Amino acid sequence: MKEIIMPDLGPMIPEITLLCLALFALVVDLLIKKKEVVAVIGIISAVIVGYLLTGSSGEVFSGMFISDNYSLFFKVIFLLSLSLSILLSIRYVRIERVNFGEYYSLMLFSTLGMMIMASAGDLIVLYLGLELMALSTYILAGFIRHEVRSNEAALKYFLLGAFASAFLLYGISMTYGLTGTTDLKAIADYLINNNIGVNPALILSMLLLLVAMSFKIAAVPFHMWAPDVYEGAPTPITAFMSVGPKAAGFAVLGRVFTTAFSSLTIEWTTVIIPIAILTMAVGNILAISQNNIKRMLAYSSIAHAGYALIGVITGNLDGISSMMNYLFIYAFMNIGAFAIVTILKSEGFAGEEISDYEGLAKTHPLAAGLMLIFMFSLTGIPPTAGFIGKFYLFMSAVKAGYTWLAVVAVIFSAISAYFYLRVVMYMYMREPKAEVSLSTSMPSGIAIAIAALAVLILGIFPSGIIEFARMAVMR
Amino acid sequence: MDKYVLIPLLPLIAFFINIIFGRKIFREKAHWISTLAVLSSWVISVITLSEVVNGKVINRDIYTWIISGNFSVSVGFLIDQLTAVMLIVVTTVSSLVHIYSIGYMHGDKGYYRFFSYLSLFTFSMLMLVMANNFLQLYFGWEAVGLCSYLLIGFWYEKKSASDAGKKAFIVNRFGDFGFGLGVILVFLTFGTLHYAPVFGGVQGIVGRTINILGYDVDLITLMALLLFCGAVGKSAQIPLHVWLPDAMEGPTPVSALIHAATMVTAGVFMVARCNPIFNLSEIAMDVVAITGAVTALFAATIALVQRDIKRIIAYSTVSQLGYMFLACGVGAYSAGIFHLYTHAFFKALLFLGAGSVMHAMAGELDIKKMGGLKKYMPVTYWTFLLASLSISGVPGLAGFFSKDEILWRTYSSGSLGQVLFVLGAITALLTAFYSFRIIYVAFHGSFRGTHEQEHHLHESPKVMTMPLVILAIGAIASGWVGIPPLLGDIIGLEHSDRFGEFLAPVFGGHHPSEGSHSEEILVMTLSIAAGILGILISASMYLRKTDLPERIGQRFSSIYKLLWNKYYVDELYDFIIVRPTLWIANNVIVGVTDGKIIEGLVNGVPAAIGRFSQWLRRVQTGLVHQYATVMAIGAFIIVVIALLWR
Amino acid sequence: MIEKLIFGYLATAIIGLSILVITRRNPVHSVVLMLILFFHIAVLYLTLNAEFLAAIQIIIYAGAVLVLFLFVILLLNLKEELVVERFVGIWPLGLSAAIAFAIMMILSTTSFVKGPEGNIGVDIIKSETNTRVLGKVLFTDYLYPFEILSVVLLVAIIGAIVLTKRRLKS
Amino acid sequence: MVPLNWYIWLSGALFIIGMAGFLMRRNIIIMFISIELMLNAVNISLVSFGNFLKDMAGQVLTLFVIAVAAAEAAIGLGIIIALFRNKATVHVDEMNEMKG
Amino acid sequence: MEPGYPVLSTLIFLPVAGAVLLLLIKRTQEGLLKWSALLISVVEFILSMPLFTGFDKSTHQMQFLERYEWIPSWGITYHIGLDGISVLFVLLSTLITILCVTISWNSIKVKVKEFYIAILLMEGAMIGVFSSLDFFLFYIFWEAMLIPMYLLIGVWGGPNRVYAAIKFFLYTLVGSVLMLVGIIVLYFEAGKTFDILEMMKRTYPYQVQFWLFWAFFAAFAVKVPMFPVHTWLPDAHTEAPTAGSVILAAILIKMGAYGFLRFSLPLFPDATKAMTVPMLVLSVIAIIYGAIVCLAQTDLKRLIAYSSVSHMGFVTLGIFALNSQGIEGGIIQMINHGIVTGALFLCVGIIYDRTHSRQIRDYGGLATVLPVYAAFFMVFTLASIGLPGLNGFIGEFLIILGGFKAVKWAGVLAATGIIIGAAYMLWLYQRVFFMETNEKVQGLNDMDLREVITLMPLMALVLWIGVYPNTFLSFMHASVENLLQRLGNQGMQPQNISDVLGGPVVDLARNVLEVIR
Repeated sequence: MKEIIMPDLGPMIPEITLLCLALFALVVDLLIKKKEVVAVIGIISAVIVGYLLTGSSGEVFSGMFISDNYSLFFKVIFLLSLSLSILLSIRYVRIERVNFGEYYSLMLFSTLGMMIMASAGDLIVLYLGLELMALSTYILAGFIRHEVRSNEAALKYFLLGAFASAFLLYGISMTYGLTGTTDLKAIADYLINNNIGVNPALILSMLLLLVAMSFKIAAVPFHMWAPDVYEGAPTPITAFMSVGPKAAGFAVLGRVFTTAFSSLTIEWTTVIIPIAILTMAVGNILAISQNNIKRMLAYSSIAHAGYALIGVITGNLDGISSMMNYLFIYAFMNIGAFAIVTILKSEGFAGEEISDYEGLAKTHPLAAGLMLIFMFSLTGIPPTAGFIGKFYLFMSAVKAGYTWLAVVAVIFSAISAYFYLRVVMYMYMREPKAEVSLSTSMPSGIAIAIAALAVLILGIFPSGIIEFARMAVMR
Repeated sequence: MDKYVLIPLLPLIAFFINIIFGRKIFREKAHWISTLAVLSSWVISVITLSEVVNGKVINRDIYTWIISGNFSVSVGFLIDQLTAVMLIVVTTVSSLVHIYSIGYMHGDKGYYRFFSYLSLFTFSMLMLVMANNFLQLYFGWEAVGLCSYLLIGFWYEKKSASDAGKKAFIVNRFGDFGFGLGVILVFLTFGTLHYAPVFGGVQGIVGRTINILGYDVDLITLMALLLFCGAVGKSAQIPLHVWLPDAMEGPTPVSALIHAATMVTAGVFMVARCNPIFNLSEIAMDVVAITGAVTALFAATIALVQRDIKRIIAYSTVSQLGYMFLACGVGAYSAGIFHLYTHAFFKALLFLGAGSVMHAMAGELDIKKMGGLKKYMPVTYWTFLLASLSISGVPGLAGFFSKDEILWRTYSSGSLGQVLFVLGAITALLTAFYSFRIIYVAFHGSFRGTHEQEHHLHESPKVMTMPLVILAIGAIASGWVGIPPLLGDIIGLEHSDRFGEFLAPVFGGHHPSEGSHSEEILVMTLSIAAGILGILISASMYLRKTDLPERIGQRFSSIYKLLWNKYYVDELYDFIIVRPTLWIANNVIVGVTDGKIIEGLVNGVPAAIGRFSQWLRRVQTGLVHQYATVMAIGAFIIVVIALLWR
Repeated sequence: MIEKLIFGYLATAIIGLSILVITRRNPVHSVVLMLILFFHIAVLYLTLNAEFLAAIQIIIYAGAVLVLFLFVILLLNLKEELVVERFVGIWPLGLSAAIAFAIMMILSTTSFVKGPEGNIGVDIIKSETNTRVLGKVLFTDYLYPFEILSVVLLVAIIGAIVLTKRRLKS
Repeated sequence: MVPLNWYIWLSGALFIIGMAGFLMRRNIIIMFISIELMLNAVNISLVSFGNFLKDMAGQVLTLFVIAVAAAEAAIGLGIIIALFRNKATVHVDEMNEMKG
Repeated sequence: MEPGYPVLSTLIFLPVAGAVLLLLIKRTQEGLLKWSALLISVVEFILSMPLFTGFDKSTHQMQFLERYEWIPSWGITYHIGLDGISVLFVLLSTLITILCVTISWNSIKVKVKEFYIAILLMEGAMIGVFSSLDFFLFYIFWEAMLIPMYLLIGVWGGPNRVYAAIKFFLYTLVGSVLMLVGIIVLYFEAGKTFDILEMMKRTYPYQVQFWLFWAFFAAFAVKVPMFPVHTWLPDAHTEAPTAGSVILAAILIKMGAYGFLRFSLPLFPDATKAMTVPMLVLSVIAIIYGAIVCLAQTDLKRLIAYSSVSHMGFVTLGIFALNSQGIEGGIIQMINHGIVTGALFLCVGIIYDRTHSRQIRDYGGLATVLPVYAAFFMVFTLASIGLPGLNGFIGEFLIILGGFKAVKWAGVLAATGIIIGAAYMLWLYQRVFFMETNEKVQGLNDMDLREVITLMPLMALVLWIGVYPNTFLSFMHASVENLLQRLGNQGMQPQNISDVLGGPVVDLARNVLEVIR
């Protein structure tokens, strides 16, 4: 009988805490009528976990769980998106009459899944984290059960997600067969030592993993679920989904491809380059003709995944850190934009058409002004944070010799100005058609304020976040 | 600061005061400040003249205007003999016109404006003649153009007036285009724009060439011709003469001052000023002479048939300016300037006389509708007659001396000169003819206008006739400073051609005419004969056989029409410049290049992206199977790419 | 040789059954065929020294998942299914995608190279039984994923409840 | 001894069949079943790899896959039921309210 | 000489702080909003005076320097300073802003608060652009300016404002983003620094220079705007509110030419010299093309907008003449154009407030109805057509001189622009102010005191620069000489016709081939 040594769980404390708090939230939900309490627990959880993150680093379970700066950075993004989304939800779920406590605990579970993904040092853990995240999000997407669009969103997300995870599994299984292990570092070691880089089976399995991750980050051509799901899902969940799972996908992409498959860098960059270009192209071009703002933002988030992929393409640490920096900034501006979409929703008024924004600057100047900031940030116009994000990406692209790719990206980002400005144009340059009442609340106000301030402050003083992102990739 | 600065400065101050306060404060008294300013300038000019006569030449920089790299140019004054003459001409005529205008413009609602413009003009013209460098000359050049523009279009409500002003400015710009390039060429050649070093150094560049469009062109010739472009524009020579007749839309005092006596002679002044450059280029000199002679004849022929009193005088001006250029072109600069000087008096007189007539006729210009004015306005008649005699070259009057000198100097300048002399003589005949045509048609015979007009006829007030009288004195006597030595000997004058001698330092020494006395007498006789003959023909046609002009007109109707329509030059320009430019602007640029090509691209690319976007939307069918299929195909393709790439 | 025959039978049955599963008009038939298919896969697992998994395959898939499917099918009342079109309009495209994928997989897996061998050979499994070995590994090396799995299942429970059970608040 | 590649091809074949089913069938239940087929294909390969590599990880992973598949089934069927309440259809191609 | 406070930072951030202040004022208190905006802009102008008085004209070194660490990991600093090329633009910006505030006093009736906030933010960004000595900082300001300008055009503009605003934004953005990539490439070429002064200490391989020159060209040419990327300008100018047009004309489009001077010339001297002929060709086309197209315009603002294309053609011509007359002429012409075209737009704004028409045919005989206005307009018209004694002449003359010196045909062709310039401006003036009084303008009030005060400073500058330009030219001598030294020679040698006709195309083709190879 082998002696079983209890591993040191220190680095995992944030995850364990989050799990406990999620369970606690579930229990509280049973006992308390006022579901806002659950929301508060959710936010407190995010704060506590965020606090706990600072002290945690190390590997547990023989490298299956890796808590390093890299994962830490992503976990901060997850927790940010979690807490901001919860803040947005409080009023929204009441309006949609789905004010259940499970909503918040599912968000916590989903975040837990993301954190597990970001820390995964093993393909099995990765798969399970991904499923945990995905299953929670499927439910959340379909949370408004009486709304057929929500059901449809959930169904589409679910079917395609399951399809994609089949690809993932097949890739994992092939990788396992080829390398005899599922541990990322072991895979890397094996590949480097045995020099089987050009084996078609290996490339197949690697690319099947890429397919699954591309699905999560909604990269073309695996993006098609995103607009439909984003449109149908409850808006705060859309905000959550457009940031959290996407960032988790990138976290995994960054770790798996730069660790396990680092010997195949040329092969996977060859593939990701067209994916990135297509993603930018399709996202930006399709966003132009959208009339539903959620759908427009969905395409925009597709396009942003394309930009972020540039960081991955460079294949070096600088690139990865620029990608992370971008996602961090993207989290704020995208959730900020969705936040405005959320507060435009009120009983009996969807507020999802871009035309609903007509004259918003006249009726609600503050909301319009904030939306303006988010739109310009998404376009990448200084002095907003979006510019810093793009700038860093382009810098790392140029540094890695992909100047032409940077040119392509800037041209698409110029195209993107068209549809972002369209929103601004509706708000500022049209007369209000109908009286739009905002369903503002303190929590959503806080969320928007945080997002807006972050967008501006990170735009003007980006030093801290850049340093953070650089530190995160130091190994 | 010395007193010379005050010469231009006083009118400038008057301009500012009048333009700012005139409308609200001075109103009907706006003339005071302007007239006083110009009279003061006149006084200082006279003092200056006396100084210059005593041999003082002033060349002084006031301040540095523009510095850029090695380019540096000042505002400064060069007061030499030539300038002194011009100062007197300008301030004298200007003063008289100011005084005349007090009566003529009385009651006009733009009274203050008129006087401020006059002051501005006086300032500009003085700056022009006093300049000691090319750029300041250019400044004055353009500034007088501006005043001309403002004053021609003074009655801006009339479309024809505002059209004429605009036309004057733009046509002048064509000349200035060349002039400006000439100035630049001067700078690039000499590294300075000051007269003294340029004229001093011009000998050093003889024979240098410059490459233009692959041809080597003589530098001096090019420079001279470019400068002459400006003169052609300003002095209304062919082919840029078209603006001057139209400029008669302006108030008549303006025509007298600007379009007869001073501004239009700026071209002559400039050519004379630049004589060191012109002298070194045969070609340029010939061009100047030919342009002058041809213009003289050309304009005179048009003047034969015109009926608008001011237009006739305007064409006469063009013609006389041609004489001046002819003189310059044959190297007789002092003769040119002499004619400029005498012409200022008699031509200003003619215009002011015409103005007086218009004043009486309530703005009527058609001489066919006048007649017999002699008895209604005697002062006007007699002064007008004197001016006409003077311009016709009747011996003893100012015009005779200057014109005779030009003709003689032309004749004696060589074979080309003899050809040009013939043109000049014919012009002299024609000049006398059309000048007296006005006298006979307008002042003799019986009145042909309406009854109302007849009732209204009166002699002009003193303030208007007084300048006429003064100018008439000038028209008679101003020539006496330049009596040809030939005649001087006869009447026993020691310094006969004092004018030429006075200007000699400027024009590189006094060149007494070459050629024999007998030839000179012949030329003089011819010129007198031409003048007398012209008067006689005119008299016979318009006093005795009054139906003859009609008959001739019918007999040679095509020629008559050609002349009546001024050789269709305006129409020609309209056809080859104005219309094509507007056509290009409207149809090519707005219609095609900007409208279709550039904007087509600018709007087309986004529109294409938009259409592509709409098309691409249809791919997103909302169908899960399709999404999954795309995923599968995508996965297939990326694997294929990765496998085949190696 | 006998192994190959058994494999041959199993493979033929699995492929044949699976094609039948996806082509049957009646979903109930599909599910039943699927059940048979699962049994065959379980047998295949047995040939691969995975007795525990074979059992799990039956218990979970056949016992739980397929029952759930059947339950849902019956709940949804699928009579119309027997008359309407089985395939989507773009099925040829889907089929070609699948075929292309198949060709690609065949081509790329021909060069498959087995990874390094581990130390838990057939002999160990035979001596310790599959279940024990699996259990040991599962609860030592794979404890962490196992715990995650428990959360996944919890989420599934919550999800199923949230999505189906509770009535709306008024 | 059966060669490893046979298992791989079997697994691949099953994966492709499952994929074809998913891409072709309108019925949501069958699509769901197709996904299960794909997962089973993966399981076959995992188990065979485990066997050939003398490693338990393959089997462990299979176990996880089966469990997750069950969880997916629960959620998936829950979604189907929730949808069916609002829109009585099981044909996925009729669910295209959101598109473009 | 330098004042004891960080004058440039104050100038950049005072308007921004002012905008924040306005944010706090209730939107109903329009009077307070306007007066605060005016006060801020006037204080700003007063605070900018030390730049005028304290500038050391004897050196080309940057002055009023400030330098703080900003993003150390990218080597980005907050580095600002002025030299003789940029100082005048800062002063012009502070002046123009005041005028924009006063001219909008009564004409802006909706979203007053946002309007003045936008104007003030514009001002801060404009000054930032001209004083940045760090490329990153420069780009931030450069792009940040687009936001308020987009709103100015789109919110308070004319009937077709939305189209114009988007066109403006996208046009300039497309150009700018290419420059962004260029900046990044330059960053690595220069050894990881964004500091412009550091960058200028190096020389770059020709191929790098070549591509970067075109990348920067994309941004600057659009902004100038050079032919053929000028078509945003008529729309933007026409549709923008008066203040917007004024800022656009006076400051914003100067940034393109400023960019050439500040970056393209000193950083890529070899590429600049190689590209001179194409640049001159484009400039000459802009001059003549822009002038001719004015003849076809029926809209007041559109005409003036197209005239800007022509005038800015002079500026680029001067700059690419690469000699001191050309460049100094270019700079002074930029200032002049800012003053004159700014003033013309102010004038159009004044009349537009009364008639709400921009169509030329709706006017006529204004000189009778509004004599004071007519006088102002006349002076600015004359300045625009380059009458000596007014400011336009100084610039145009120096540019033509410089152009002629560099390449004869360029000077000659540019001079033709002056003829057409006189034609369209005088024709415009005739149609608007002369002839019979149009009944639509009958009985309008002449300019009031506020409007007169708005125009007076520009009028004074028109005369000042026309009569004594050395006040302004003297600022730039040292810097321009230094720039020319950096370019390595005193301008181009005269070229003959074969170079001219085939030259640009052949040069371009040759370079492209070379670079590709």
